[in-house]
This record gives sequence, C-alpha cells and structure tokens, in this order.
Amino acid sequence: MTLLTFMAALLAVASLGAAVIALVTRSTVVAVLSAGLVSLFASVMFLLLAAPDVAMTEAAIGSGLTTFLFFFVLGRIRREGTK
Amino acid sequence: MNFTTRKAIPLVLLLLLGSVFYALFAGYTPDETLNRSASYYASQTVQDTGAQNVVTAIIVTYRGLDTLGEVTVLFLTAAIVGLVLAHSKAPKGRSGSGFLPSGELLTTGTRMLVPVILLFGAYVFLNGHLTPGGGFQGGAIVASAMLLMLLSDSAERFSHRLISRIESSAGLTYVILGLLGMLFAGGFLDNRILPLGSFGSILSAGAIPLIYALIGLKVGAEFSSILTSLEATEDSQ
Amino acid sequence: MNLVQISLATGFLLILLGLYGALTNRDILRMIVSFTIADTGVNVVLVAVGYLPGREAPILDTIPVAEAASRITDPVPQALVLTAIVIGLGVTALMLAYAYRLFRARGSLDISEFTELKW
Amino acid sequence: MTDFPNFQWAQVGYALLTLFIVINYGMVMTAVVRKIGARVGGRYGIPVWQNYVDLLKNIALRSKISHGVMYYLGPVFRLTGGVGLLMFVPTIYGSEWHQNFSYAGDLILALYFVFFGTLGMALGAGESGHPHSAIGVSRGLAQVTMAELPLALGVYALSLQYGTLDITKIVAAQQGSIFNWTLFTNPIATVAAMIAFVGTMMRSPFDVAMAPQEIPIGPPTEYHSSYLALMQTNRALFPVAKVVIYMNLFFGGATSWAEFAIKVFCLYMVSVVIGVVHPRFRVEQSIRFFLKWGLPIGVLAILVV
Amino acid sequence: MVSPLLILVAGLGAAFLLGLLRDTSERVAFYVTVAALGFMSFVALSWTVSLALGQVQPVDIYTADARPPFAINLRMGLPEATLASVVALIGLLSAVFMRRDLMRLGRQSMAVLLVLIMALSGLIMTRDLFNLFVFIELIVIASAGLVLLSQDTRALGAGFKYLIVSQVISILLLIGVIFTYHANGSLNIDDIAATPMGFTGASLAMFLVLIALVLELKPFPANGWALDIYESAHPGFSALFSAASGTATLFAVLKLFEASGPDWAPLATGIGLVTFVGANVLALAQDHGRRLLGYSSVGQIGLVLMVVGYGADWGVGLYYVAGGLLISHAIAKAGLFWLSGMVKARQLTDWAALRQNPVLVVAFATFIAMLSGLPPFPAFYAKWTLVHAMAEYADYPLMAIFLIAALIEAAVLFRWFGMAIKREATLPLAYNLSHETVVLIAMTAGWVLSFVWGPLSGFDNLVTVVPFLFALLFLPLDILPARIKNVIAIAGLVVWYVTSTGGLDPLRMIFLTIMVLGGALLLLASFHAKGRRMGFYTPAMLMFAGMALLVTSTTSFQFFAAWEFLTVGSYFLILRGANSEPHALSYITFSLGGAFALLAGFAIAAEGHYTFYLEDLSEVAPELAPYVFVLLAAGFLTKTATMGLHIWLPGAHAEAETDVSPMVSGILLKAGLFGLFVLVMEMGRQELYGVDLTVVLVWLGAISAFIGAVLAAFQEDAKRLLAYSSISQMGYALFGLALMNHLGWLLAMMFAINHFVYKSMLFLAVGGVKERTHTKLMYKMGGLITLMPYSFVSVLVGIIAMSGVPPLSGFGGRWIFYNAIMTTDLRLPMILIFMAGPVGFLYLFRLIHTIFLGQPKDELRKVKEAPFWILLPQMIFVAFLIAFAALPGMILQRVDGYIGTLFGDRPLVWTGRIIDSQYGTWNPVAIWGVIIAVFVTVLLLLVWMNHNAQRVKQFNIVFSAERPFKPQTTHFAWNFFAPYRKAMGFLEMPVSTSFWTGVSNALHGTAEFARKFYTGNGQTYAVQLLLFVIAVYLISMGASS
Repeated sequence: MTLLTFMAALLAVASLGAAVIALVTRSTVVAVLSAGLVSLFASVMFLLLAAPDVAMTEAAIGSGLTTFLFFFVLGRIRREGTK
Repeated sequence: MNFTTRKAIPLVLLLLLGSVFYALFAGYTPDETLNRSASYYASQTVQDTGAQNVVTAIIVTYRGLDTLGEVTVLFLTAAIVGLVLAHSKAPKGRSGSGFLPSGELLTTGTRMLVPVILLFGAYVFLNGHLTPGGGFQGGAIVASAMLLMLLSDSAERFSHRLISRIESSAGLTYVILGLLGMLFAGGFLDNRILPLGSFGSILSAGAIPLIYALIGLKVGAEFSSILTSLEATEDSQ
Repeated sequence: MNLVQISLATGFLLILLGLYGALTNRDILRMIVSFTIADTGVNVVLVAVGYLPGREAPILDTIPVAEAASRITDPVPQALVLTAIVIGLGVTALMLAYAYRLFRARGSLDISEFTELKW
Repeated sequence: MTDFPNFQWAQVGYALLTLFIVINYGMVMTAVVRKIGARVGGRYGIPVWQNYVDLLKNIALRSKISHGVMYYLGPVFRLTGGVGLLMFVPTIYGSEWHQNFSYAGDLILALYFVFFGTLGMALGAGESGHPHSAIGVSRGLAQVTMAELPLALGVYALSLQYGTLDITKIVAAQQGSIFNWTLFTNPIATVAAMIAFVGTMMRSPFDVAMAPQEIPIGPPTEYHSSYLALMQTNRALFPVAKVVIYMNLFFGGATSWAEFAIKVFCLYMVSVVIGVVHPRFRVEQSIRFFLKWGLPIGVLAILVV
Repeated sequence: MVSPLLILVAGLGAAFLLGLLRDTSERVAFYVTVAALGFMSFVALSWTVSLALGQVQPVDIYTADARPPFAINLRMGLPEATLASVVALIGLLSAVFMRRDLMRLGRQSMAVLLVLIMALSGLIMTRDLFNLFVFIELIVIASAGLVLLSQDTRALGAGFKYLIVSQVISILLLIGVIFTYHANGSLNIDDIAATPMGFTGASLAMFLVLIALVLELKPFPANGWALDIYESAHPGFSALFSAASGTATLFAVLKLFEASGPDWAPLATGIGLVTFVGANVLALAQDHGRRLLGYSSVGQIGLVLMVVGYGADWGVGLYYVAGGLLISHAIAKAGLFWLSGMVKARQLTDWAALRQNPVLVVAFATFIAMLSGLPPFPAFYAKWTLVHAMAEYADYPLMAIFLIAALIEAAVLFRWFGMAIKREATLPLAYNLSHETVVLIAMTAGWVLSFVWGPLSGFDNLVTVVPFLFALLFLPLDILPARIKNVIAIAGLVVWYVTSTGGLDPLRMIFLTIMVLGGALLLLASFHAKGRRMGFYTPAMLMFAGMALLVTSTTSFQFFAAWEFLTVGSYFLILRGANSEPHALSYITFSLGGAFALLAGFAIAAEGHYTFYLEDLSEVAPELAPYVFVLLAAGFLTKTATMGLHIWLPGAHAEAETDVSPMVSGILLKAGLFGLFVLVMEMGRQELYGVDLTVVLVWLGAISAFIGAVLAAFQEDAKRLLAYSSISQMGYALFGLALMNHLGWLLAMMFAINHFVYKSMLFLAVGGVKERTHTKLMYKMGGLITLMPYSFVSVLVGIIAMSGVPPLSGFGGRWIFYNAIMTTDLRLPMILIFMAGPVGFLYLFRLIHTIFLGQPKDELRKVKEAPFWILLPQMIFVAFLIAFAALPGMILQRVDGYIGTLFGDRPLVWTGRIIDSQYGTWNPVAIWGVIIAVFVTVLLLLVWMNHNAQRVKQFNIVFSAERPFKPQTTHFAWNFFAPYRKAMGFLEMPVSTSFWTGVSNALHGTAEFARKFYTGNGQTYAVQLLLFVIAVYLISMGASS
C-alpha cells in the first residue's frame, strides 16, 4: 500500500465518517459543519487525484461558501422562529 | 407510513441503487493512456490557446459555452434568491448572521482584510491560465471579502446596486467577447481575438485572462449578491 | 484497492449516504445538507473517473508540452467538475432561499407539512 | 291499366258481391254462435237476425255526435281495414272472380293490412278522450302484438314450405286431397298459427281488451249510431276475412261458397269453444301465454320446415 | 442568415443588460425582454423557413474554433429550428401574457424568463452531453424561479419539490455522463452513436443518462411534483413549463435515443406508453382545471416519448410524427394554460365563463381538438401513421393500449369541454385584451400548423378540403342573423350535391342524396330559429362536410378523416341541446371509440401501406381479414347504435335541439350504415373461429331491432321513444345487410331511405310539439290533434309508414324483407325480427295517441300549431312518403339494378310499376287504388249517414275523487303498456348500460384510488422517482437478459 493509497483511505474514512455524523446528528449546525468537513476532505482527495483546480474550488465553494449560506439561513430562521 | 417503513423503503431503494453503482464500480478500469479528447487537449491546448493550465483552457474556450451557462446559473440563482426573499423582509431589528458577535475587533479586522482579500482574489483569477485557480476560485475569494463585511455588520457594505451593476456588466462583456470570437476568430468564445502572447506569461493565452477576470468579477458579484440576499433583506430593495 | 477505487467507492458511498439523508430526514434544511453531501460524492466520482494512475495535474508549467500527452491526467472531468460544483452551489442557494420562504409561510421546516397540493 | 292486370269493371261487381255475401254470412254466423253459446249455457239466446236489428237501429239513431276528425275517421279506417283485407285475399279458389284484388300483393300485404283497421280504430277511440278507451287500446295492442307472433312464424314456415308468398299458389298446393292441407303437411305451423288465431279473435280467454261484460271500456263504448254501425259491419266482416286467410293457408282454401261457409264456421267455432271453456286472462297473462306456448311452437315450426 | 448562436446570445445578453437598468424602469425592462424574445423568435423562424424551403442547409455551429468532440458544437437543422421557434414564440407570448406579474416582480424575473428561453433553445441545439446537463440545470433553476410568479402561496411548496427531484435527477445524470465519457472518450452526442460502447458499465451509464433525461419529461408515475407545479404556478409559466420545456426536453431525449441506437428504443416506448395510459386514466378523476392540464401534458409528452421509441427507425417519418404531436401539444397546451389564466376559478365547470366570449370558445375547441388528435390537426396524421406502423409490425396489444388511452384522453377533454359549454360559471371571465390576443395567436398558429402539416402527410391537406372550409366559413359569418346563414348553408349543400354527383354508383348516390340534399331539406326547419344562433352552423356544416366526404371517399384515409369530421361536428351539435351534456359526452366517447376501431381495422388491413383504397378491402390477407372485419364492423355498429353499443344514442338524440335531432337521427346514422355497406360489399363473408361474422351481424341486427323496439315502447319521453326506435330501425337495416343477398341489401337500402324520411319527420313533428308545449314527456301532452293538426298528420303518416302498414312505404320494406328472408338459411334471428314488428307498432301508437289524442291538458289548451318552418319539411316528407309508396321504382329500381350487378342475379322483376319476386308480388299502385277506393266509399257512406253529426267537447274524468301524490301515474299515458312491462319487462334490464357504467366506474375508481399515490410530500415524490428508476432498471435488465 503506497502512501498515496493510505492517505486516500484515510480521507475516505474521514469523509464518510463526517457524512455519517451529518446524517445522524440531532443538531443542524453540526450537520452543516460536518457536510463542510466532507467537502474539505474531498478537496484534499482531489489534490491526490491530481486535480488542484477542483481542489481549490471545492475548498472555497463547497466547504466555504456553502457552509456560510447555511448559517445565514439558519440564523435568520432561528431569529424569526424564536420570536 | 410509520417510522420504520418511512426509513426502510429508501434504504432498500438505495441498496438497489447501490447495486447499480457497484456495477459501474466493478466494471471500471482506469484508462492506460489519455482518450482522444484528452490527448487532443494535451497536445493542442498550447498551440490553440497558449494557456499553461489545460483545465482553464478547456473551461474558458473549448467548453466556454458550459462556463457561460455556469455563470448564468449563478446569475439566475442570485436573481431568484433576490426574488424569493424580496417579498419576505426580515423583521426589523438586529441584522447580521445572528450567531457571531460582531465586535469591534471583527469590524476593524474586516477593514484591514478586505482589500487584501480582494487583491488575492484578483490574483487567482488573473493567473488562472497559468496556475491552478481561476475565475470561480477567485470569485469565491472575492465573495469572502463580502462575507467578512456581512459578518462584521460593517456599515459600509457594498450597495446591492453596485454588485448588480458589476455582475451585469461583466456578464454582458463576457457575451460580447464571445461574439467577438465569432466575428474575428474561429468561433464563439474563441480566445484568439487577442494575441496569444508568450507562453507562460501573465499576458498570454489570448482573451483567457480577460474572460477569466470577467468570470471572477461576475462570480464574485453573484456570490456576494446571494450572500447579501440570504443574510438580510432590509437593504436588498 | 488503489487510489482510484478508493475514491470511486467513497464518491458512491457519499452519494448514497446523501440521498438516504435527503429521503429520510423531514427537516428541509437537513435535506439540503444531505444533498450537498451527495453532490460532493458526485464530484469525487467525476474526478476519480478522470484520473489516470500515476499522472500529474494538467498544468504545463513544469511539464514540457511535448510530454504532456504521456504525463498529465485527463483534464476534461476536472473541467466538468468545476462547472458541477458551481451549479451545485447555485441549486443549494436556491433551495435555501426556498427553505426560508417555506419557513416564513408555515413556521415549520417539516417537508411533510407542505402537502396541500396533491392528487 | 298495367297496374291492374286484366282489369274489368265486372270485377268490381264481383268484389261487391263477395263483400255482400261475407257480411251477411258474418252477421248470421256470429248470431248463430251467440245463440249456440246461450243454449249451451241454458239460456234462450238472441234470434239469428238480431245483428240486422242492431245494425238498423244504429243507422237509424238520430243523435249523432263527433269528437273530432280522427274520431270520425276511426270507423272508416276500421271498415276499410276489414274490406281491404277481404279484397286482398282470394276467397274461392279456382274462381277467377273471387280472387278479388289479390294481385295487388301477396300474403305479406294481407298480414300487414290487418293492422290498418286496428290502427284507425285505436286512433279514433283515442280522440274520444275517454281514458278507458285508451286503456282498452293499450291492452289490446299489447296483447295482439304477442298474439300475432306465432302466426308470423307459422306463416314464415308455411311460405318456406311452399316456396312462395302467393296465397293462391299456397291454396293450389293443398288441392287434391284433404291430406294435402297444411294442417296435415305441416301440423306444427298450423298449431302455431291457430294459437295466434285464438288470440286475436277477441274472445275469451283473450278478450280483456274488449271486456264488455265487466267494465264499460274499449273502443265500442265510445261509438254509437252509424259509427257503431260501420264497426258492427266490420265485426261481422273482419273475423270472416281473417278466417279466410287461415282457411286458405292451413285448411286447403275453399273451392265453392258451400265449402267456404262450412270451413269458416268450423274455424270460427274453434275460438268460440275455447272461449267458452276458459276464463279470461289478464293482459300480461296472455302475453306470457303466447311467449310460453306460441313462440316455442312457432320456432319449432320454422326449424323443422 | 444570422448565426443561430445569436438566439442564445440575445437571450443571455438581454438578461445581463436588464441588470444595468434602474430598478424603477420596469417598463423599459419589459420592452427589452420582449424585444429580445422577439429577436430570438425571428432568428429561429427565419431559419425554420429557410431550411424548410431548402434555401439553406442544416449547419453545425462550432465554438472556439475546434471541431467536436473537442469543443462544444450546436446544430441547426429543420427540427431544431422549428422547435426553437416554438419555444421562442411561446416564450414571447407568455411574456406578454405575464406582463403584469413580471412587472410586479421586477426585472430580475424577466431576466429569469429570458434565461429560461435561452436555455431551452440551447437544450434543443446543443450536441454536447455535458452542455445538455448545464442547460437542464439552467432550466431547472429558472423554472424554480418563475414558479414564484404565482400569487398562489402553495406554489412555493411545489417549487421546492421540483428542486428536490431535480437534485436526484442531476446526480443520476452526472454519473451517467461521466461514465459515458469514460467509455467513449468524448462528450459529443454523435460520438455515442459512432463509438461502440467500450466496456460493460457503459450501457449502464447510457441507461443513467437516458433515464435521467426521461425523468425530466415527468413520466408516470414519477411525476407528482410536476403536477403540483402545473396546479399552482402562474398560467403563463405553466404554458412555458408544459409547452416550451416539455418540447425542448423531449427533443433532447430524442437526440439521445437516436444516438444510443435501437437497443434502447423499447425503453422510450414502454415508459411513454405507461405514462400516456397512466396520466390519462388519472386525469379522469380531476376536477381542477390546471391540474387536469398537467395530467394531460404528462400524457401527451408520454405519447411523444412512445413515438420516439417506437419510431426509432422511421427516419424522417419520426420527425414528422413526433414533431406533429409535439408542436400540436405545445400550441394547444400553451393556449389552454393561457386560457386558464382568464378563468378566475379553478374548477372545470368554471370554464363556463369562456362562453362570455365566443371567440375564446372556438379557441378552446381548437385546442381540445388538437390534443385529441382530430382532423385536420397534425396529431390526427400522427395518430394515423402511428397506428399504421403498429399494424405493420403487428404490435396489436400496443395498438390496443394506445387507442384505449387515447380514447380516455379524449373523454377527459370532452368532458371538460362539455362542462364549459353547459355549466354555469361561479365567477365571470377575467377579460384582458392582450391575454385574448395571445390565446388567439395560439389558435391561429394551430390552424397554420395544420395547413403546413397537411401537405407533408402525403395525404390530402384536410384544411383545404372544400366542404370543411365551407364549415369554417361560418365561424366568421356567425355574426350574421341565423336566417341568412341558413340560406347560405342550404345553398352550399345543394351546390355541393349538384357538383359531386357525377360518377357515383346508385348506392352512393342515394346516400349522398340523403346526407346532403336531405340535410338541406332539414335545414329548412332551421329557418325557425331566431337571432344569430351562434355556434350552430359550423358544427352542422362540419357534420355535413364529413358525410359528403365520406360518401365520395376512395381511400381509407379520406374515409377516416371524413368520419372524424362528422363525428366531431355532430358532437358539437348534440352538445347544443339543453340537457345534453352527459349524453354528448357519452356520444363522443363511443363515437371516438368506434372511430378508433375503424382506424385499427384500416391499419391492419393496410399492412404497412399508408394509402389504402377502400376497394382493396376485398384483398386483405385471409388470416387478417376476419379481424379487420370485426374492427371495422365494431366501428360502424357504434355509429348505428347496435344493441350493446347503443347507450349513447337515446340521450344524444333526445336531448338535441328540435332541428338537430332529425339530423343526427335521420341522417347521421346512415353514415354507419354506409360504412357497413362498404364493408360487406368489399369484404363479403368472413369467418372467425368458424363463425360466419355476417351471421353475427344478422343476430345483432335482429336483437337491436327487437330490444330497441321494446325499450321504445317503455319510454315516457317522446324523443327518447323515437331515439330507441332508431336503434330498432337500424337493426332492421343491419339485419338486411348482413343477410348477404340481393334482397337483403335492397331491404337495407329501403330502410335507409325510409328511416331518413319518417324519422326526420317524426322528430320534427315531436320537436315542433315540444317547441310549443315545452315538454317531451308524453303524459304531459294529449289532445293536441285539434291544436296541431299538421303535426298530427305527419306523425300519422310517419307511424303508418314506419309500422309497415300498407299502403305507405314501410310496407315495401316489409315486403322486401319477407322476400329476402325466404332465400336465407338463417331462421332463428327472424323470430326476433318478427317480434320487433308488432312491438314497433306499440310504441308508434303510443306516440300518436298520447300526444295527439285523449284529453288536452289545461295548461296546453291554448298552444298553437308548430312553427311553419318546422312543418314545411314535414309536409315535404309526407308528400315524398306517399309518392315513394306508390312509385317505389323511381328510386329502388336503379339500386336494384346496381345490386344486381354485384350479385349477378335479378330476384325482382319490374313490370311497369309492379314488382314481382320469386315468391310474391307487390303492386303498390293497386294497393293504393283499392285502399283509396274502399276508404273513400266507406267515408262517403258515413258522411251520408252522419252528415249532421254534432261536434261535442270531451269531458274530463281523469281524476275521480282526489288528486294523487304523483298525479301523472294515474294518467293513462303513464306507463302506457303497463301489462306489457309486467310480461316483457325483463328485456328492459339495462345490461349494456350496467356494463358500460361498470367500465366507466371502474376507470374512475382506479383513477380516484391511484391518484392518492401523489401524496403531496416532496420526499415521497423523490422516493417514487428512485423507485421508478430502479423498477425500469430491473425491468430492462430482465428484458435484455
């Protein structure tokens, strides 16, 4: 098993684990963060797969912007829901 | 449907779908050499477009129409998110993300960081034809500046109007560049309306840097617009 | 298992996990979260399919043009994934906006409450 | 005059003569039948000339009213039906003069012309406005439609048997021996037809439409004076004309007036005898009777031909 | 030519440009939008025209100066140009339609609209797989945005469901795309066809791509989300969603199925068929207008999908058929959705508001006709071709399922149309000039399309058929007073008759005379109508046009087209009656069902030839011939309302207007008879499983004749009585025809003539009575003889003629009948006919007695004689009946001679005016002579004796002591033949009514039950979607292994 494969396996386990957490957690915030984490692990995996462009994009958009979008909406809903 | 069947049916379905995927997985063998599309790009990109980054060349020229569609997706999303939220103004009062305290530190930090971030974003999309990165990544970085400002509840937010102007002008210019390709070069979105320049320099690869810059601006503006709309709507009108 | 297989498997599993979440979670926001996971899975699959073992990124700054065809990996799927990621974000944003509006309309985020249109 | 082959004015005279004979015969015969009936029942009965008396009385009646055109025309239709029927069938086989106007048509004409008078009568009675007449009409029509069915089947069997619809030819085929009669060559058809015969003679058990004894309904109650006279004439004429058809079709026809008189009387008596020994059916009972007996026999008749 | 790329560029550019405008300048933004859409339409249309005229060749547009597959390319051929035009035009019109809401939401919404149209055009033109995906995503997002145009808050939920489903679809699509790329090394669609699939997973990849695209077409049952959108979205958007999106997506699917090769075609066929059937069955249970339209959209797109799969190897023919269906659907569905925007309330019945504006009713009818595949619209040609192809490949079960589903669809649509015409709306029409203009443009487009499609069909261009045009002429003429139109109509019929009689054999000549000249005669009665009588002449003339064309048709296509014309025309006519809505619906359902049987029959007979001469029916392959016979006979028997297929008739004929009843009874039924004539003339005896089919027909005729008569005798409603009588009379005709001998046919001919005359006469007379008494119930009439003597005379003559009592012409029929049956071996069915005769006498007597005789009702003591114009044709008929009875030879002799040439025999000998057969004689003049002589003599006798008769009034003894609870039950005319009913009532058992009601209830029940499947939960819809994918996967795996 090469180092590359080993890292990939590690990333795979990590991202799948994060995905499972996103599904089973009761807290939406944790779910959103876990999903962002999945994206982040995926973007590292893209680097391994010789796709730096994709890795950048996934990191910036998939794990970054998307997560913030969720939090914005979540925030609005919380504010209005509790009133 | 009770609790168990509500979850069991999707489970069974997805197991079946998984078997479909497994068939794909099991039947998959990586290619030994590049297939004909890829080998064309590998050998012709430099000659055709003068770009170092093949992915960029594909995105901006060969599959430029996709990319035009892609920015249009964001344009649409921005417009629709605006529409969706336009008629549901948030209640008066506190705005901001609601879970991050907007303190003095954040505000000050934001003021300092925003120009740096913007510059970095511009760097990323202008070098898209040479290094990894490009309009989308750069645009996302530019948008993060906007994000920061929103988080810090900064008073000097970008006006929504300005964002929309930038977005539209960039889009329009992009389309016009495409047309110019049709008029002066080999086809729609052909990058050779500008000289290809010397391979590997920043002002090379024809119109690619220009287009990617437009894309970066546009994407940045669109992300910003979406973020602004989602964050609060008092000033979205 | 090599790199490609691991990535492919991860991608597929992410898709399935994401879909499972989207189909079983009643909370609209959690559905959207699940869809982003599935989207990520799709992206992983796309990139993995385009990967040629042992090759380098398709950027010709260090690779001579003449050797490009034998040294770089397939750039096309990468280009596609870029597009897919952006589109995915667009859809996610749209769904979030809808989620907010639905919440405003009903004060709830439970998908099973929005069934007044049926039959 | 190609439409009237071999037409001579004398034919009209002979036709009138036939008519005269048949009417008188009918008058006397019906009276005799009533007399016999009375005697069987232990009563004295009417004199044989009673019908003439009634006729004269009716004609002489002074008060004459009308309810309208159709009322007026009803008896005309009725009598035209009777006379026409007689005119369209040959009475005496072999006698050219008593062929009447049978060249105008064949068996079918006769069968369908039966309805002419019925229709007119019903219409006339209808216009009187008396609901009972309407009830009588509806009952009569309902019953007669089913009663005619075995006849139609029998006739069909018969025409298949003889391969013709021409009455004269049918009679001709039965000449020679009594065993050439349809009665013997095709008894089933004869039985079927006779069921119809009994059913349409307006005698018990199939006389609910007239029902003169119990309830004053039916067309005759609506008419009086010369209307009734016309109808009375027809009541003498029409049964005979009808019997003539049966006689021609099933009983070898008649070659002389004597044979004619005997056969008609015998046939007529069949319905009388049955009537005497059977109580009256309600309409639906008679319909069911015809469906249960007349129809199967008729079907059998055409199947075995 | 400008580059087609400009369609995309203009859309995008304008969308971006809108962002530069000021927020407040909505008006300018709207003009920019309209201008851009106009430009896109112009480009697309100019390409369409130039390509169609052959001025330019189809082009491939390359981007970035690289050849495919290395860069994305687009294609502009005739199909692309046409569909892009459709999309752009619908976009333009919808923009105009949605003006107010677009302005309300601002320029962003207009940008979304522009992007949607742009993306749809791109979807049509692109040849790149991934580009296809991008355009689809654009469409999804833009659609989700435009859903917000609706004021209906529920639209929000619908939009979200749509997004959920789209997410699942795009996941499947992307996986499919990438593995297809891996297999082919190319994303170009054309390469999929060129390159054999490289590895085992590739077919699976192709499956994912195809199924994902198919899912975008909203296949049944994975389509709940789409229905919710249709129901709640803005009608302008629904028009786009159904017409434009459906069209573009379907073309994308077509491209991929073409590329993927014939192995995949059954997938499209199967899913398409299931969708077509399922959507139409479920539509039965809908009473919400827009949701119904949604179901209909789904069904229609399913139909086209089926064609795409089925016609995979047709080449250009596929484009012709699928294109015709697709464009018709686009126009009609867009038009209907736009119309729905003008109807305020949402129930189907609320569409009655359209009646405020007759032009909109015409538009509505046009759209419905386009959708149900009626001539002259393209879907008609498509249906013809499709069924013929199915017959060619001997796919009979497929054909049956398709036709049944098409029938259900027609029933759904016409049920709705009936409601719109007959019900009352709860809210008035939301009138808006620009909305109406948009709708009318769509309607015009429909007609133009038909005009273009006709000549391409290789058959006649049905739009330009003269009688049809003549019928259409009455649409603009409808503003004229009815009398003027009537003159024109009569003149037209007479002229057509005079000019088209040449070269017809006597048989057709007689049918033409009855249908056209008879029609002109009956139209005399229409002079009675006052005012404008909107909407009468077009359908009437359409019906006559159909009949005129039917008789002169030589090919099966002409015949069928004519048949559909007359069916539709008569449907509209029948629908005009006061209470005719349900009856008109059952009429059109049965008629179209019959028509489809004809279509199937012709198609099977043609064995792949699309033009088939009727005379070639005699040369159908022997193993097919019996089935052809059965199908054609079933079609014709539906029209002649043979027992079992008759339940539509009584209501339809009885509830029709006074002058319409004789047309649909006296004339229209003859169309079926004519068809049967052609059938038995060309095909002769056929045997199926050893049963001689003509014997079956004999039995059917006899049963109809008998049961029809019995049922007629039990009716309380005079017109219903006549209607049942028609069933009986047609039974006689069928019986004669099926005897397959000379006299039998002559009998049928005789009945055709006679039935026309006396049934027209009786319907007119009863109709005239109804005009005056305002009731059709016989027990409410009575004693009208003195008040309406002329009507009485015509009824009297009519019933004498009909019952076959000498001397009138009915007797001739009976005489021929007896002679005909003498020569046949069939004896048992005769019994029924024998029974029918006297029963017929019963109902006829009831008719005359209860209406004209007995005591007049108090409230009817002052009624007047029927109007002159209604009496006039009756009197002409009376004269004709008498003349025909005395001189039957003037018509019959020629027919007899003609039939003689067919059979090569001469059973009747015509000596002067005497007719001799092998068995007997019919001397009509002598009969007349004798009867008149006797009658006059007796009458004179009576007059002599009774000249001083005194007129007395009737006296009323109907009620004795008290007024009963239901007074009519004590009336003699109520249940007139009560004893008969007691004895024969079992024959009244509504066997066929129960049967058909059962069928209908079962269908409705299924629909009602099955639609619960659409729970409204977006998640459930997504689950169903996946379920569908898996099911299709497993089925196709099973099918291919």
